[in-house]
Amino acid sequence: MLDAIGVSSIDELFDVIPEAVRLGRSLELPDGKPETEVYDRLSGLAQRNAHAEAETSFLGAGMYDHYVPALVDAIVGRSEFLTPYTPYQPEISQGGLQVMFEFQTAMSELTGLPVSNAAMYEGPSAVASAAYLAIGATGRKKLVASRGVHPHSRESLVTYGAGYGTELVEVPLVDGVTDAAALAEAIDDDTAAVFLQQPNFLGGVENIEALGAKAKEKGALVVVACDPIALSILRPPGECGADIAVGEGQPLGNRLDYGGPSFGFFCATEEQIRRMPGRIAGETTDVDGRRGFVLTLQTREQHIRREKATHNICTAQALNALAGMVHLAWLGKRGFVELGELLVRRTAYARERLAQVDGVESLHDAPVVREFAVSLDAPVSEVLDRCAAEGIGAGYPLGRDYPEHENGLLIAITERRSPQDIDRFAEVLGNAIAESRGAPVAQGVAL
Amino acid sequence: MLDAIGVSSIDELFDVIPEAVRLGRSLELPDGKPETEVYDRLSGLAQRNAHAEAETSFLGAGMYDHYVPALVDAIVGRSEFLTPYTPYQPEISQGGLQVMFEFQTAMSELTGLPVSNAAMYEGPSAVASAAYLAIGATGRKKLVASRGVHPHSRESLVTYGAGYGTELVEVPLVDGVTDAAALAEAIDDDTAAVFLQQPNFLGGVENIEALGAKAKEKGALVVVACDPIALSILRPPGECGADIAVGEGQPLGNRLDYGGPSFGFFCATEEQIRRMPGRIAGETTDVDGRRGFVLTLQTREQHIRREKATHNICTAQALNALAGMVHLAWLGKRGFVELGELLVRRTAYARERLAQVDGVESLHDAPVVREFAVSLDAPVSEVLDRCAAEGIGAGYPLGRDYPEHENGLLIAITERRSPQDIDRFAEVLGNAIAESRGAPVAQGVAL
Amino acid sequence: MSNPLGPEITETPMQRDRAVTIYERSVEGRRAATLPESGVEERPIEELIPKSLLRVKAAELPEIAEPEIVRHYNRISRRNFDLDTGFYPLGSCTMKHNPRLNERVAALPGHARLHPAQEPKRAQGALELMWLLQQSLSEICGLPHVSLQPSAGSHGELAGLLLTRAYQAHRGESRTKVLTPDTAHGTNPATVTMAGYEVVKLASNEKGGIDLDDLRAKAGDDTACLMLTNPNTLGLFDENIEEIASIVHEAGGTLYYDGANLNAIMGHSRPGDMGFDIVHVNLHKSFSQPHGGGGPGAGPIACSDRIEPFLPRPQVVRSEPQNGGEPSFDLDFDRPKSIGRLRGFQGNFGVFVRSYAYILSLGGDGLQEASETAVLNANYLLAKLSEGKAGKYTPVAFQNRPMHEFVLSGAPAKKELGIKTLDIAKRLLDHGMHPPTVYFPLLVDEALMVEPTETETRETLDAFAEAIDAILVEAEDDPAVAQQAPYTTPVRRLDEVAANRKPVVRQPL
Amino acid sequence: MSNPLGPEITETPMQRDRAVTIYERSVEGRRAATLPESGVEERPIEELIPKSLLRVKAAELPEIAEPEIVRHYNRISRRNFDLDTGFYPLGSCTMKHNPRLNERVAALPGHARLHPAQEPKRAQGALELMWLLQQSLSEICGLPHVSLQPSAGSHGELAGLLLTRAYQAHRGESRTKVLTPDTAHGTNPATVTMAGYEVVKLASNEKGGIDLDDLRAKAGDDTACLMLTNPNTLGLFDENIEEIASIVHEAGGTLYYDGANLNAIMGHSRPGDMGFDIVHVNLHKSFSQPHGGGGPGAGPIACSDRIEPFLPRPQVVRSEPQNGGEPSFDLDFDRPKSIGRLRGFQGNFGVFVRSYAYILSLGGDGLQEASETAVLNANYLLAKLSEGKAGKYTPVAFQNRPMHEFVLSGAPAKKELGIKTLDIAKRLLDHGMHPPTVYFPLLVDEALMVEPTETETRETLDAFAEAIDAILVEAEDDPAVAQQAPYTTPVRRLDEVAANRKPVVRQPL
Ligand SMILES: Cc1ncc(COP(=O)(O)O)c(C=O)c1O
Ligand SMILES: Cc1ncc(COP(=O)(O)O)c(C=O)c1O
Repeated sequence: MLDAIGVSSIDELFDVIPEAVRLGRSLELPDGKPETEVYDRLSGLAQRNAHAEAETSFLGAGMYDHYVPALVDAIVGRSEFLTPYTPYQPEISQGGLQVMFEFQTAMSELTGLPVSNAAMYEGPSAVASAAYLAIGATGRKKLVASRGVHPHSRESLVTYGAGYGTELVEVPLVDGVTDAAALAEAIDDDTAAVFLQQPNFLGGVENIEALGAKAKEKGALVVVACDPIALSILRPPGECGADIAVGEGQPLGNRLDYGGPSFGFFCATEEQIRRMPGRIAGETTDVDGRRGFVLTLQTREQHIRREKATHNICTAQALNALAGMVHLAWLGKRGFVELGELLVRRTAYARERLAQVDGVESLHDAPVVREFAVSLDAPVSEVLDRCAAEGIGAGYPLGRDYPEHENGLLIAITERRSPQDIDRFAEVLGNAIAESRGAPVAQGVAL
Repeated sequence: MLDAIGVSSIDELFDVIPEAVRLGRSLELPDGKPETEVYDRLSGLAQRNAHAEAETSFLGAGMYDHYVPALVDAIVGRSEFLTPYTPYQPEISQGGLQVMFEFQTAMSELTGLPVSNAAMYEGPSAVASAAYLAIGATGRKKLVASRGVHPHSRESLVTYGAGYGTELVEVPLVDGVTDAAALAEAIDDDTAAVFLQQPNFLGGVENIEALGAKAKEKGALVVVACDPIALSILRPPGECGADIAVGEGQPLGNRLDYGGPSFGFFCATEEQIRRMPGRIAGETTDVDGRRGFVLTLQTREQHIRREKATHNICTAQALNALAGMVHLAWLGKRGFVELGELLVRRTAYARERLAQVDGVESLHDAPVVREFAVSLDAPVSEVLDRCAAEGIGAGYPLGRDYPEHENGLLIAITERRSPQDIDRFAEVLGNAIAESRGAPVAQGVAL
Repeated sequence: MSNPLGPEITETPMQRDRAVTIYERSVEGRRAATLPESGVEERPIEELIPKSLLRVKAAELPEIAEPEIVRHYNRISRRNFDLDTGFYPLGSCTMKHNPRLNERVAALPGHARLHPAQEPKRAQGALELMWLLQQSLSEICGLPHVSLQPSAGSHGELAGLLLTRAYQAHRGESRTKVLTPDTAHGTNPATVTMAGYEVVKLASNEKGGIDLDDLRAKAGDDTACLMLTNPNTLGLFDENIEEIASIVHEAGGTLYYDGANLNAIMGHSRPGDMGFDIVHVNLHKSFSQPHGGGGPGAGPIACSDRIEPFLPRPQVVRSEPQNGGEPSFDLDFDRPKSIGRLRGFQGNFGVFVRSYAYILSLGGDGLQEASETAVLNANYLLAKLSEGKAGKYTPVAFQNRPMHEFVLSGAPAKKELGIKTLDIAKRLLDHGMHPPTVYFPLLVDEALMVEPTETETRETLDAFAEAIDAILVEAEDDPAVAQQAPYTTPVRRLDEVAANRKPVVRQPL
Repeated sequence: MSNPLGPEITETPMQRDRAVTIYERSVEGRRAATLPESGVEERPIEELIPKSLLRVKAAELPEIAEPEIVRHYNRISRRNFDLDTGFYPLGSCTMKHNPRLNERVAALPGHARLHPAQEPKRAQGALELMWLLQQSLSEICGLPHVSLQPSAGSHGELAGLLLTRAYQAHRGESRTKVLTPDTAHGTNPATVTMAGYEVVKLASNEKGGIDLDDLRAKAGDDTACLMLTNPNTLGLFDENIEEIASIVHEAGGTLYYDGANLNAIMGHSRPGDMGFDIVHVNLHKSFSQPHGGGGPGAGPIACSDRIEPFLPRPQVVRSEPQNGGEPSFDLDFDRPKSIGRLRGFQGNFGVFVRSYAYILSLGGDGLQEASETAVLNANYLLAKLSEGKAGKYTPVAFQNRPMHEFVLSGAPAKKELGIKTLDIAKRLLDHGMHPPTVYFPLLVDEALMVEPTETETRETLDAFAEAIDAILVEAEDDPAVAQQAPYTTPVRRLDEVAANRKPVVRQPL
């Protein structure tokens, strides 16, 4: 091959790099390893994590230990979906494009909004991207967010906002839902958008319609971050006056993966279609009249519109969106609702069961779908450690994000957590609190 | 649908079953379970097994904990290979047929015999099937087998033989290899076939050519059961005068799976081609001259020849043979030899290292490839328990199959067992023997 | 349509890509695997094994890097038709959907990396699973004992005849003949020979069942066994089954049930209740183990008390809890009357995991429903077909109501249209469907044996009926179309005669 | 050839199978999933959540059983071309082989089922892996600090500009402009706008590099940053990189390295050593994360000491062992100068696992060799192409020696043959290959951007050169063939104009 090129060594091909910026030594990385050793090394690391197969986990806070059907792995693992890139050549990318179209349809059904893109990176950055759209659409810069919006989303709003000089005003929660009066007060003529979360971070179901009214009045966009699983039973944001619905897609067909990759979804009203970020697949026909799909409205995108693009996103999370779509198809119209109802009922059971535990108090009484918050009468981190020692991941400590709930704990239920798991949790939690308060526990009764 | 059929209920379709033989009640089996619960149930059972990911296993005895490359799973898991059946319609089964052809080529290369079928169930039943061929080919009924042949194979020879009235004569081992004189003596004009194993069950490498000479002289077939991995470096049986080479294919690309499914291979001389059992793919062309593959020599088979068939096998182990083929392609010409050499060297190390352990003695001094036998100066089952408690699967106890080696232990090495694993094994084994003999072990020194 | 398939294209893209083997993709020096360093002294191999016992020349395996291995097998995989692509009504094979959950649980390291020689006390989960599967199959078959050892149906058949032999020998009998109906699957007579018996063929009556007079005439002192499939390979339930059983039993023979068609009757009727002594079950048929292009499968056998002592070794047993603890499971080798082993270790355990997952998923009612839907689908499809041209050219061979499958005879099509069953099958390939089993059972002229299974939708059944109809209509017009079909498959009709005459069964390297 | 494609067939089998969505396969009452019983009191939902907040009508998801879901997605999957099928020289995208080992280790439950909010002390393996990956990327990039948080290249770019803003704000500066060369990828200018800056475009010189005079003229007090790809999107290494760095640094701007082309220089040159302050790395390019049909990927950033305080939160940190124990790992949230979060939790961890497995597999030398082979392959392919008709009709746009990719200009083909770059690309589809990136970079007229990567064989490169040659030869004879191509793809050219005019972006249900 060197002959064909007309050089005598591979090094010669690197002559174009000026001497001064050449590394001139080997990379200081370990030598390559055979597959079996790489496997052992990574398997060794993996074993040092307390994962949801090794403990009974009640962690949620935006990502949930749902059962991912085996079907999803089988489909997502097919080379034909796993290894191509963005469908730039639609004639040989109809598989991926059709998946996008189906996915958009599903997300549109879930959110009740007519337009969906084919996925964003994940939840919080999708929230921040909604702000970018709103600022562009309204020409305003003030953002108002309920403190019920995921702390990561609120922080992302601030991070992204730095570039376009936004101000973020946060509105408190009252008994587990957004303080409607304070929200109304915060919204003014400079407000580009209002951010709500459904259910909110503490699990409470919000009255989106009521909360959004003032924003509508003031010409601000209503952005709702939603848990897609909760949309199985909750009124879709599109029916409640939302302009944009975004969210973290992980609960749909994606593993926990310590936080990613998953996908974000982004839906909006027709009005915003040409301001949408990301890929959008559209239906069309080929020269012979066959039905087909293409990437459409590409003039929104960076590769065509460059500095005038609606967003900079390029590589997104297509495979994760496929996983979500397959999961939804597997659940189906009825199974999806049944799942939502199952979660509501088991969560209600857990909420009541835990409230009976000595040292546990409900943090709020708002209706919830699959997650609720309690306050512990003991240092939460100690309680977590004690529960972990008993094989239970007790939940998400609220202290860091909500200093007002120093010993708050957010508890999530999925279909993988049985009533028996919940009962055992209640016992373990009770003991853990008692022990953490220094009170002695009767030996043997513990578990 | 009932209307189209012209019945009013599904039950009516079962009217053809006479009342007296109807079950008339529900099956007494648990109710169906959702996927997540089935997963949990089976995962719970799986966790109660000491598998090779949970302990450092030196078990072999015909199946080995080789690293199965991820590539194998990816290919074998493709629907296109996983879900069709036997390629009865060659026009739409070229994938499977070509794999068979490639597999036959590989097995022919390994064994040095020109003809291979496309796989049998597994090892021991392949050995028994070789006997069936030999009896048919020679018209004789006496079988002579070295005691170096896997006990399961020898037992299968007896089981299968019941039907055609065979007699099995066993020939002992001397210092780890077949007693050549005794073997020669056992062979006579009634002998249909001689069965050897390479390496034999105690790990010893046999001199097939020398052992087979008398059989050749007497017109008996020489059947060699081989470890396919050992054929990377050992002289292939076909070059040593074997008429048939069979074996357990598990070490090629197949997981342990508690013993199956794996595959058996079956290779023979040209002379036996029309007596071969099982599927055989052959190359041909289509009506337009395109290259293609078909099931060939089907007049040997049960679906054509019925009671005159060379064997009754129908569903075999095609997918497992594919796994074997992919593994071989992954190893490649050079990697395969390197693997063989790696095993020889590490096994030599382990053999020497363990021989230094107090209470361990070599069972024989024959050359070995990847497995060797020792004798322990302590009750083997107690030693096994103690090693297991330290996370080591110490090996295969020989006592049941070879009462003469009551405390014998067969130890296998794969590329997954590092020199450090071997060193630790030596220590643990030493302690285990000492403890099993009742001798005290210095605390802390143990590991 | 503008420019169909382009100016120069006379082949489909798949046809254009001619077969290239992995050996032909090999280039010296390439490789995929990297192996660990030995980590010990690199002694010359000849120091450890005498040179005379070593290979002179390495096996000619391909030299190829990983990306090209993936491409090679992915590409050729698409040259297969598979169940996950479309309808696969291959009669007698029960091509039902293979749930992916079963693959997932089989791959758990506790199953996949469990060594078969692990001490039973450290493999309790695996033994319990086997025991539970045994119990389930026992209940489904109506027979008290189960051995999971046989690797496929035909292996189970061999076990069945060896059990018969051992049982009868134990009673001091030496019987030499095994009765099989003329509708029997090829494995039955082949097994008879392998087990050292002689085949006696039984005629079928006008309803497709066993001719009782023929049976009475042939059953006797020398009858070791009758092997039967019920419903049989015509998809017909033999209504005389009690009578048949009593004739054979009176003659002193055993009754062997070929379980290939169990999918018709689960939860409705049990072979044990019909009088069978020994049954095999194809886990790759009724119990959803994927067919894998021709295996793996498994062929567990169930049997009655009198046969039990002779079951293969080892047997999975459960010990009742002592002092109230957990039950424990073991392998019982101490079975002096056993026929011995039929294979190594404990059988195709990975298949057991999948099938047990399937049974757990469906439950008792689910299995019954599966059979009901299988029978419904077959009857619906037959009704649909009969409405169309198939009713005329490929009518059902026997008029009785079939169960989960049915057999058409293409004799009228051959006679009136000049197209054989083979032509119909090949033309179906162009319709993107797998053909039914053809030319079996032998009893039926130009047979087409159709088994839709319960996991197919009505739309699929309709589409199949329409395809058959279209093929027959087309043949009325021009039989040559079917006679030369297929056209769009990766390769077209292959020269099997040449392949047989001068077999090329490996690549010369 | 007898009867090609049959009497009536004018379409390939794939073309004949028209697109059907999963919604169109839905039949009321069908389902795949069974859900667990709640196991608790079945209270009406309205008792628990006010009815006014509940859905009135269920979402119209498909109603379909599992077998049909599998078939649907398997079938449509085959309507994709993929890297595991054939050559995919999509310039700038580094379509290198995706080792399956990486999928296996990512799927281990310790990774796949680890909750992102797990307490760090119970996620030590994950944090150590992230830390090790940070260290590796730091060494490869020649910059001491790494944040793994960004989810893709463009996310890293945004992080980079926000870091620049925070850093400069901290120094009391307020700069407004970001320089990007005219060869820049679209994400660069798009990011500039998103970060609240203004784009200033830099001209290229005759060698395809930055025009230094233009740079000098535009760099100044208001310059926040220069974003650069090196080698750039022409595949050319900018030999003036030191000079460029010093001009920008003297003007007080930061230098941002778009790491999309890192695959050219691993082990040979490092952005940090070139003077870059911030770098993003596309793990889905150089580090083998599968592209997934458009993600997931990850775009970690590396930076210098002066930028470090501003890195996103949280940061993975290692605590040195106290009293000789094991080191421990933690998430550091206490970073007062941090720009904050760019997303939830810790980033695309599953991608980190794959890429770290890749780095472990190759090692330092392996990565260097990968780059060398990538560059060798590109240069070889260019030489091959230049020998043929491509040398005449689609010559390389810039004469300097390219690195891992090169850009051809189809301008002569357009002028002399009447076929555009688009036509060449579409005709390549009939040859079973993925076309190069087309019409990018914008600087080149009728651009074809070819990146073969190191995992392709010489045979594949030769076949591509031959295909291009064949297309050009064919066009000399009849340009209409290419102009109307493709012919054999599942669909042919699609009406994108109609799709844009009246967008149908979901299925009406
Ligand atoms: C009726 C019948 N009997 C027996 C068998 C043999 O079963 P197996 O292929 O599992 O050996 C089959 C399967 O093809 C069959 O259809
Ligand atoms: C040169 C260049 N820069 C930036 C990007 C954007 O990277 P990503 O797609 O990961 O956001 C790309 C990828 O397409 C690229 O090729």
